[in-house]
Amino acid sequence: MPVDETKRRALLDAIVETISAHAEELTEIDAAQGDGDHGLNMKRGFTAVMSKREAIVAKPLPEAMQEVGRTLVMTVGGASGVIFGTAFMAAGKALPEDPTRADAAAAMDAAVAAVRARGKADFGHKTMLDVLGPVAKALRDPAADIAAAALAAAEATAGMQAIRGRASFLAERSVGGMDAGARSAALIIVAICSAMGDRA
Amino acid sequence: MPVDETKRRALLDAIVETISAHAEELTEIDAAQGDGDHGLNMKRGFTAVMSKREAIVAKPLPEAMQEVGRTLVMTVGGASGVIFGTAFMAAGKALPEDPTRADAAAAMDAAVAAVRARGKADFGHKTMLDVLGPVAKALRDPAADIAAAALAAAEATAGMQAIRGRASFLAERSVGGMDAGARSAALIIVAICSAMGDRA
Amino acid sequence: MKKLINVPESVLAESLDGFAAAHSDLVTLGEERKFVRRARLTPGKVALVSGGGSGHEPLHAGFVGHGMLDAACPGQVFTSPTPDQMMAAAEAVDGGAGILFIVKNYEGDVMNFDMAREMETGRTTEAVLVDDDVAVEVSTFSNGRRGVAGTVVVEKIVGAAAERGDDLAACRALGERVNKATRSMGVALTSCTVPAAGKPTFQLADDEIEIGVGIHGEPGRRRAKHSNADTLAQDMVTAILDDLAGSGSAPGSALLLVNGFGGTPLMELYVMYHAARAQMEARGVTVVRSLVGNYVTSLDMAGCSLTVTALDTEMAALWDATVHTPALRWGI
Amino acid sequence: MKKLINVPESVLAESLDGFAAAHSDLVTLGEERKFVRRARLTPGKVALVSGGGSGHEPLHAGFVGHGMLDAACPGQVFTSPTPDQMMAAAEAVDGGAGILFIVKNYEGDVMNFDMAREMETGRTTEAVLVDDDVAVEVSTFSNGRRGVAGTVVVEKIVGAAAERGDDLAACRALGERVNKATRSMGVALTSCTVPAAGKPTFQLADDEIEIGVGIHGEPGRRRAKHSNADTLAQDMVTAILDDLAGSGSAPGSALLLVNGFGGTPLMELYVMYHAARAQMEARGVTVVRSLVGNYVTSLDMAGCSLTVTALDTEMAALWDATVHTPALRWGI
Ligand SMILES: Nc1ncnc2c1ncn2[C@@H]1O[C@H](COP(=O)(O)OP(=O)(O)O)[C@@H](O)[C@H]1O
Ligand SMILES: Nc1ncnc2c1ncn2[C@@H]1O[C@H](COP(=O)(O)OP(=O)(O)O)[C@@H](O)[C@H]1O
Ligand SMILES: [Mg+2]
Ligand SMILES: [Mg+2]
Ligand SMILES: [Mg+2]
Ligand SMILES: [Mg+2]
Repeated sequence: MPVDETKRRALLDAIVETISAHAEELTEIDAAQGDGDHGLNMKRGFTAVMSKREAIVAKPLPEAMQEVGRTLVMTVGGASGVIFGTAFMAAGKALPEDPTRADAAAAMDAAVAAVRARGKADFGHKTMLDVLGPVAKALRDPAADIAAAALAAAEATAGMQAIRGRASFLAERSVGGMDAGARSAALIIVAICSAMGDRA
Repeated sequence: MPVDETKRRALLDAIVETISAHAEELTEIDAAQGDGDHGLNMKRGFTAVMSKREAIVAKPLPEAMQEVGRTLVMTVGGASGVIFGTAFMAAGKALPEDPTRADAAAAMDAAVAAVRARGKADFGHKTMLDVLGPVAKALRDPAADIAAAALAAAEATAGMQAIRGRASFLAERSVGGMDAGARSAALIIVAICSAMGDRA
Repeated sequence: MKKLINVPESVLAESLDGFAAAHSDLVTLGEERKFVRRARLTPGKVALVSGGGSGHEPLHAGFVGHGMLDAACPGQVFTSPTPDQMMAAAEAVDGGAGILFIVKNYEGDVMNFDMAREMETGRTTEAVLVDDDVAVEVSTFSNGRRGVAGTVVVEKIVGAAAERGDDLAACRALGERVNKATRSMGVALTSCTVPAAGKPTFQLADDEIEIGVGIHGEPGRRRAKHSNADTLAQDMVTAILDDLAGSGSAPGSALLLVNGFGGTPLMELYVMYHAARAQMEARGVTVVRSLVGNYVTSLDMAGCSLTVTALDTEMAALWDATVHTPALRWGI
Repeated sequence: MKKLINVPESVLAESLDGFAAAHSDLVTLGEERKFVRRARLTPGKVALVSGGGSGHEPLHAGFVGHGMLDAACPGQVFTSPTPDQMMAAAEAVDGGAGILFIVKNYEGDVMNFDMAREMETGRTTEAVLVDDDVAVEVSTFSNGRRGVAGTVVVEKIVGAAAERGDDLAACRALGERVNKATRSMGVALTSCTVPAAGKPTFQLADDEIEIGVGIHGEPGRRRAKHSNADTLAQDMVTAILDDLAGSGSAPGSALLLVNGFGGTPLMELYVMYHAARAQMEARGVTVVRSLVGNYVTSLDMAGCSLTVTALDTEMAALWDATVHTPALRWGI
């Protein structure tokens, strides 16, 4: 089953649905160690995306993803707008129209590289990168359950001390809670996996 | 027993003691319908009076009372500084050095007249006047218990609607609580009665 | 109670000392902190002296300076100052053309200023009473209306007149004219906490507001469920404009002052300004001058008041005149 | 949550509309409310563009005007604006001498301004990063310090330099010099409440304070029992002056800014000014310029920050230069 318009719509709807279903949770995670707005930010971004839903899903997958990324950058603000926007833009640029699992892994690498450059962050700094990294790895292991890997990676950020993101101001006090952006990255990955179904 | 220096000191101390013992109560009464500072105001005034205690009690009763009044006017501020100050000044001016009960009644009349002029208030307006008036009357009735009359008069202000004082802003809502100034006037009268002992 | 203070007893003194030090180019603190006066006086002009309880900062001391007050007497928190303060201030700033006291209509303030004026000998004094709060119904019995944020408008406009050389009678007449053209109404979302009391003056539930609140947290017209900015602005503007119309001062052009009570962020004050201005325009009133900020506060109370002054050409020009005080400054 | 708003979604728009209407003589609101710019631009001068999350009013839009910013981009509450806002603002105020972005050091702000600068083509841009908050320990790993109330000082002084005709490189160098000479520290007595969140960002017990708090209610150095103004001022001044000394900027003469966070009355800010100034003088620092008020707020948070800038002669003169903005005005 190729990633046709129906599939693209299903993909987008699944992402938006999980973000809005978890918005309050994301905000609460961010409130514990950041500034308590991550759910609101993501919701604002994807509401803007949904306002051009049909125009976006009409485009081929790479362009559609880049348009989602640009929309996030231009409407979210804060760290997450740029970070998630950059991830979508870089991944979209790297994807073919009908990606294989290997293509997806390469796209995830591209997203990781772009986010690292933009955010001057590295793995272990307690950000959404700590989900993208493990997911890229899982994509290369045919036996791996990507959704499970994403969720576990997000959980694992709880043990990290933040070096990037607002939680970094807490220094040692940042150990203990999950990273909000990591959690939303994982939710997006899970949504993509389930919308892609057999292809995932 | 004439109102000698010892007696004057006892009188002053009794007044100050009752005010400071009831300061919080007075503030609470004022908080319910006024602005919650009557106890603080009276305490500030009498603290200033106490800082010149010996100079005051060294003076004959009329001058001593006027000095108390002037000190209240110059240190309390608000309505009560002027009102209580004026009452002490007017009563002091009207008193002889060794007053009889009739002299006290005349002095109370003088205080009432001065306060009415200064405050543009009348009986029944729910102010300290509603204690001074009944006390003046009780002083003319040899059988009357002045302290009891004062306390009862203060209680009776609870049923009045305020026409003067900050409680007047409450209109009908001012019915139900006692007037703070009436309560402190009653406390002062009670203190004077007990300090005067046999003479009261 | 958590406050940035040392002990309640010293708040006023330390605050005044800090104020005088921060603005030593403009003001001088009088002996025993009885008053704040201009650092440089102008002989021959009418001297404007105001004062009132503290806790309304920047009112009044923040308005001492060129084009506004000559001196301000700070009372204890929410308590009028005493006659000796007013007399000392009058003596310090008397320029030979008389003293105009600007008094907010509270019994305490009125009685203390009255006593001061009676005790003054050899000095010519007049007084203007500010009573702009429409929340209080006027009746023959009552004390009349409270003086609230409109005081700033009176002090600014009369201050400009005194600065240009108007005499005492003219300043007083102008003050009365501005006061008649000015109406205010306030709303509280929370109580204030007087430092010496240590706890909130009143209690409001999480969804309750006090409409028509006074600047000491006095009760207003009614408690109500909290609605929203537009509804509140409509209530307040309606009360103000109806009242102005009822007294023959319906404005064509107006000054709109949105005044924060101390605990409300500027962002919300601009939301209220936006809502109030729309209401005024819907009633045909053009807002030609605006002021938005914390000018007559109630310590840490959350909420705001709206003040409308029906401006004539002279009043507008005097409003625009140069002013240089710690809290209001333009043209210089 | 009780606020003077309609719905959280419209707070920013209504507040900006109100702000622009109240100050239409000074500022104009850009299309889609992407930015606030000066009503009258000066061709040929370096254009200063700042911006950041809303909720810190009057920062930044309140500092748009002669002698300070040319434009400000308001983000959502506590959220940096987006690159298209910055690009639109730059386009609107470009006077041909280049654009200087003034950026508070938060990752979100930095990344968004970075993106805007990368996407800009054909316009010369530079950026100054403000990171004055000593509460955050700097380490090689960290994001560095937050930009807080010192931003006002940078914007004012660089604004004056741009106004007198300094070129882009000079403005940028000056901005960095002022930033290096400026340190701040804050303390919160209560949390703020973000309208969209509807509840306080954090919780403090009745006797607890957060020392070193950020302007979004971020945690600081530590929670402590509330003491009093003198103790707090001593802690904060010590941290600030030690830090300035450590980086070779120990001041002889200084500017002292006591900045309220939005929910603290002016009276308390002057108490803190009094206490802080005494602490500085005890350490041999002379306070030669002062600013006391709400300039960089955190919505309705109670508390304040102290900012000290070690002033040299040039910086002092530029601080004194004419400024005419909604929130800061002198000399005009
Ligand atoms: N420098 C960075 N690199 C990568 N991810 C980052 C960086 N900074 C923040 N993030 C991610 O963004 C999330 C915060 O998003 P959000 O709360 O929406 O923005 P803000 O921090 O501006 O309030 C963090 O939880 C983290 O995952
Ligand atoms: N016009 C008046 N005439 C007589 N007594 C008055 C008048 N106004 C106020 N009072 C008295 O003063 C009391 C209030 O005193 P206080 O609370 O100390 O002053 P304030 O009202 O200025 O806060 C009232 O309870 C009342 O008894
Ligand atoms: Mg966040
Ligand atoms: Mg009282
Ligand atoms: Mg009082
Ligand atoms: Mg944020």
